[in-house]
Amino acid sequence: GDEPTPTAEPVAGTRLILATTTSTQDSGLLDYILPVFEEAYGIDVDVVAVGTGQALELGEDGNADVLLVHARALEDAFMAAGHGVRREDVMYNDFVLLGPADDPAGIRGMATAAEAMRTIATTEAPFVSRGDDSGTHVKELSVWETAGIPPEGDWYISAGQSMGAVLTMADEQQAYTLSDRATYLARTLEGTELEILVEGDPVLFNPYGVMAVNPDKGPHIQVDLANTFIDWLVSLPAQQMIAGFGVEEFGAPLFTPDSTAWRDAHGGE
Amino acid sequence: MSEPIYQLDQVAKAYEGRQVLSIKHLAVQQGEILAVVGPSGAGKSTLLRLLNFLEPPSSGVIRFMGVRFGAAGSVPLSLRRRVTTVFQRPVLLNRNVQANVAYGLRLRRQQRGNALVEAALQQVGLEAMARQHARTLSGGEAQRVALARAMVLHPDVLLLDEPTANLDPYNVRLIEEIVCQLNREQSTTVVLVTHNVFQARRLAHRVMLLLEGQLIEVADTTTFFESPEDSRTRSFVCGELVY
Amino acid sequence: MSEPIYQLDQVAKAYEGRQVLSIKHLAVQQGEILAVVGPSGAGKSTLLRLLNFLEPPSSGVIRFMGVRFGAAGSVPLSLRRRVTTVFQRPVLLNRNVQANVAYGLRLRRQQRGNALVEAALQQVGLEAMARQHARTLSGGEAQRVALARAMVLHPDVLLLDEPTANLDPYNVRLIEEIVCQLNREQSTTVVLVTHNVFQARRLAHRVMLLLEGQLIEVADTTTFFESPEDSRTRSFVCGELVY
Amino acid sequence: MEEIIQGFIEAVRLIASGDPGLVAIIVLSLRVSGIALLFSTMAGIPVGSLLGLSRFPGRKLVIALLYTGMGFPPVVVGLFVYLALSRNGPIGQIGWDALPALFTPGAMIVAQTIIAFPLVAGFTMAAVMGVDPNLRRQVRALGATRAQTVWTILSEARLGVVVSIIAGFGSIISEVGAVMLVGGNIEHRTRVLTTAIVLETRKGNFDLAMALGIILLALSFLANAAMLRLQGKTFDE
Amino acid sequence: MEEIIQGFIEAVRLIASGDPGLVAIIVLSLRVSGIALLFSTMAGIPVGSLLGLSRFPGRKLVIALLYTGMGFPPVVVGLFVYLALSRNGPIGQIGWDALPALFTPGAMIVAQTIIAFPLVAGFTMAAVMGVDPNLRRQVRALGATRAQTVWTILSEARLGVVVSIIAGFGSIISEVGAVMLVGGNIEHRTRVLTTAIVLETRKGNFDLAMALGIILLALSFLANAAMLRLQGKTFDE
Ligand SMILES: Nc1ncnc2c1ncn2[C@@H]1O[C@H](COP(=O)(O)OP(=O)(O)OP(=O)(O)O)[C@@H](O)[C@H]1O
Ligand SMILES: Nc1ncnc2c1ncn2[C@@H]1O[C@H](COP(=O)(O)OP(=O)(O)OP(=O)(O)O)[C@@H](O)[C@H]1O
Ligand SMILES: [Mg+2]
Ligand SMILES: [Mg+2]
Repeated sequence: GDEPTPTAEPVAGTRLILATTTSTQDSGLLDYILPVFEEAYGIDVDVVAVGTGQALELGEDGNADVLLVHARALEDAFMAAGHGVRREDVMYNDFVLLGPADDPAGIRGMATAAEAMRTIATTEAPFVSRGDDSGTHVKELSVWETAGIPPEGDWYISAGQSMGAVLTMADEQQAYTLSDRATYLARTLEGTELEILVEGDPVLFNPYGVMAVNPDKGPHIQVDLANTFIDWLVSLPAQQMIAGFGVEEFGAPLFTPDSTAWRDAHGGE
Repeated sequence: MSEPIYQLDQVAKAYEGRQVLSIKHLAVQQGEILAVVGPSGAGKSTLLRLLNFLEPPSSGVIRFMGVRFGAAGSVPLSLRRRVTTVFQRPVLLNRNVQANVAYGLRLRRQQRGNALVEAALQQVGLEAMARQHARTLSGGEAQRVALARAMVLHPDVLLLDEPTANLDPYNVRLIEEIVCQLNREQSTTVVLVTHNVFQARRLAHRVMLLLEGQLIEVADTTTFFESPEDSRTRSFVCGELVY
Repeated sequence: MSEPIYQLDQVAKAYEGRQVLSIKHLAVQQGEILAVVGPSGAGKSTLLRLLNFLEPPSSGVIRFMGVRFGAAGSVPLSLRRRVTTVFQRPVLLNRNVQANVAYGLRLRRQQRGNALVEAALQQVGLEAMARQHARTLSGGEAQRVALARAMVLHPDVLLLDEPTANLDPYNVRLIEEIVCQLNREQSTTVVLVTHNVFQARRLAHRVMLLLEGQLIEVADTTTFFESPEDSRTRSFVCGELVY
Repeated sequence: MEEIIQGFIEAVRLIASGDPGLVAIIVLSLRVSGIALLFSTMAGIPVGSLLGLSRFPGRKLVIALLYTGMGFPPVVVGLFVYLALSRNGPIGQIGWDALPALFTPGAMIVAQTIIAFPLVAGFTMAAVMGVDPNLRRQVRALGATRAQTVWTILSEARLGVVVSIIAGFGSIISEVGAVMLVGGNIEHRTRVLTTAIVLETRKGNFDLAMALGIILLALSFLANAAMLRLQGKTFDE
Repeated sequence: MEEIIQGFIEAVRLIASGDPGLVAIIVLSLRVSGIALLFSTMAGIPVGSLLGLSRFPGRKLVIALLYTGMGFPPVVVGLFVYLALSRNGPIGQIGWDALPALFTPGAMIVAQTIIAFPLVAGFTMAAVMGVDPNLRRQVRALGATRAQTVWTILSEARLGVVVSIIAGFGSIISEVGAVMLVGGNIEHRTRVLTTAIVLETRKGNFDLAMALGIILLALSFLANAAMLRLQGKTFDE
């Protein structure tokens, strides 16, 4: 395939503020790919890793130049409201349903997430929810809806915290939870006892998008740099790196590249 | 005469290596008024601190009612409460006059404290000031409150450190009468530090002279003033002439 | 006689509604020693606070070197610095003796302070204690440090509140000599509060009597003691007999 | 500023609504911090008095440690408590039932007690050391026992002691790192005002976060006003 | 406990390695909190002195507000500063270059200054009020100007004043909510020890988090020891 060559000129010593969800930072992905970009373009990327809602708010307030988040509906709303000028698919990973090894609710290997979660609810096994309107939380709620069960009761623990904290809590409480694979795999290195019990259900698909913030928000918005960054992020070399991230440590990639360019190049597979 | 109430043997006190008091032997008799005189810095206030068990002596032994108080010692509360001091510089609590005078009684959980307090304030002429805040008192008023606070406890031993230093002639006479009366009627033992040799002469049964921490002479009042043994006593007594 | 250094007219001071001082008229002459006598609580210390501009009068006017100091007033620093007080109860800073005596000079950024401080300490007999911490001084030592601290400033007016209350006869004589010398050689005006009428008689050019805040009589020393106009002065002077 | 004003309006609206969820959060905040403050006061005032009034070898070191404790990051305290109470931790493993479990108000109280303690003890020490040493002597001379002496000195230093308690309260009612870690910010269970604020901030609901912050401030203003009232006249002196 | 011991070993290893990233984080932590402490001291000591030494209408209210400020949740302070400095906020819109931008150390300094101020001012007030009122009179009688009087009183109350500074330092060196919000925890730029600890905790790297916590404590211990040394003999009195 023909690799698109980035055209923007490097701007020395310029800051690009990237607001993103904690999963990209906590999984180590950004530490892995960003130095290459910074080196090649002489642009410093300042990563502000926060909650999904807060990341979008930072963009809306004009305090960030580019956003990397996973919450498709909110992203579309953001674009529709004119806060962003460009949106691209970047990659996806998937959500997995985790629980203690002895699996008291007996969901291991179930085919659909909805069925597994219904079982958890009926056995009233503890389940820890992000409870913070994050992409993960939104996904979880949609699964509950599919399952036809309102998540309520003593067994349902709404933590209102980041993924990492929720994993820690679920591990400690011997509870079930829904997590993105990247954060979970990173956590296995730290010796979590949680195991993947359900995976592979197509509803657990978790796409990440990148958006450039509208330069109307002020002259300080680095829209050119943002475009340079987006161009690079969706380019094949960057996508290749994403595909390789985590293979060494976990034996499998944490994220699957999914930009248009990548899809074009690997369309047949 | 009965057992002395205090008996000091080889008592010394040093601060930061400097010896400020050193008394070979001293006995204070039950029921007497002993005046302590001597120049500024002689160690008079230090002696009272030792007699009230506020600091242990650096060496030597103080015996109070037969109980030892040495360098490492302490004295049981019941005994300690038989002695109290009116300091040279009155230290009042940040409360009103009535609460200050009642303080010692409250420590002892005594009933009918209020009546005692009122009576004591009347004695020192401050009944009208019971509700005034202690911090706003004049020098002489503060001194009288401190005296009332001690008196009200009816201690066996009353240690007075220049209790009339800030008072006018009328009040001096008032306080002196109170002290004599306590001594006479309740046979309170009084150790009175004073720089006023007239006062020593008027009140004391015996007088002692401290010079640079040394006990120079202790004798009954007439002897002390009229035929002292030590020449230094004679010259100190002559110093009185400035009054 | 020159202009009086202080002139008080209809000066009154009240605390919480209680009037503690009320002086219709008083003039303090340049270079005189004025003794203020009166019983405890008469308002003597209050008068000195007003004369040092530490509190404004509740009503009336004090004129110092022609400058008004009234209820709402304040006095320029340069004038204020011509007056200083030795309080009844010496308040020393939490430093050593030398630093305490040097304090006023340091406020004025005076050179050759050290020599002055040393000389003043020598005068009050404390040269050996320059390095001792002020908190550990005896009562009389503290009083002498406070006096040295004021003296070293060579004020035009020195307000002394019972400066020898805690001192023995020898030191009393020492301090009195210093005061006389300051008055004689530097014509320092001195207002001396004392409960010791002998002292008033020895030192003062004029004496005044305060009773419950009222100025009863002010007269030159001999008149005051020997032929007072007011009967209350006569009976106060008789009260002296307790000494 | 718009968002701040928005926050005020939201705060008033929230309070007026009397939302039971909000009430539960407020009650829990006050209960956890109140109990923790009680514990740390009960420990901190005696320790502060001891450090202020006694001289013993190693005292300076203890003071320096106490001061360092004032800068003990709540997160680190939280981490310690977390590790101690954790299932795999030394105390968690004993499985003793009386001990607070992680993600319960009990664990939050433990963490906050540790956080408030150095402030209470340190300021009590400073306040007590400011009292005229002659007063101590006078009080003993009037026949006070050791305990009575300490009590009297504390009451003379009451302004400083009350400020130490206020500072302790302030440090924990506003604390978030430790309660988040050991409490878990669980809805209906361990969510307190500060963790709710963080949650709303993360969600990007800045005005709601601001409203909760304003409610928190109003609460601690009321608590302080009450303490000042108890402390009484001290302020006019 | 294992993790705590692990943390210690890790801490020693980290320090020994002299990792430039770690050094930068430490330097930034000290710089931000040091400058903020300087500002809040410069404001807090005069305000505390004024409140302690003067009587004016509304003083009690100011004191109650100050006390409330001690319980100002850092997150809320962070939110205020965020909203104020935000690009479409009131100050951000001016676009004045001298003002700190969000996600810079400058913004963190602003937030920390606000956090430390009530502690410094409140404790200074308490310390100053503990000084014998007669001392003030004596000092004025010796010819002190207003400023000299205040200075002397502060020096008499130095123990309490130093503790107030130590408490202020402790409150900000350990603070995380506000610096996270306005600083953004950007690597190489606004990452300080506390935000690094949070990040590592989030990642589940408890031993590294613990190691950073231990380093933080060691730093604040050293800072306090230095202050105690400056403060000098006060402790032996
Ligand atoms: N804690 C201390 N440290 C060092 N020196 C001290 C201490 N306490 C007292 N002194 C010294 O001990 C000496 C005796 O002090 P003391 O107070 O007993 O004298 P005094 O006879 O009461 O004098 P005065 O009549 O002036 O009150 C003084 O020179 C004083 O400076
Ligand atoms: N701040 C105050 N508030 C209320 N009353 C006060 C205040 N200051 C002084 N007084 C009262 O004013 C009266 C005069 O006080 P002042 O100190 O002037 O007396 P004095 O003549 O110096 O007495 P002494 O010889 O006992 O020192 C006293 O009765 C005192 O209680
Ligand atoms: Mg003495
Ligand atoms: Mg007086």
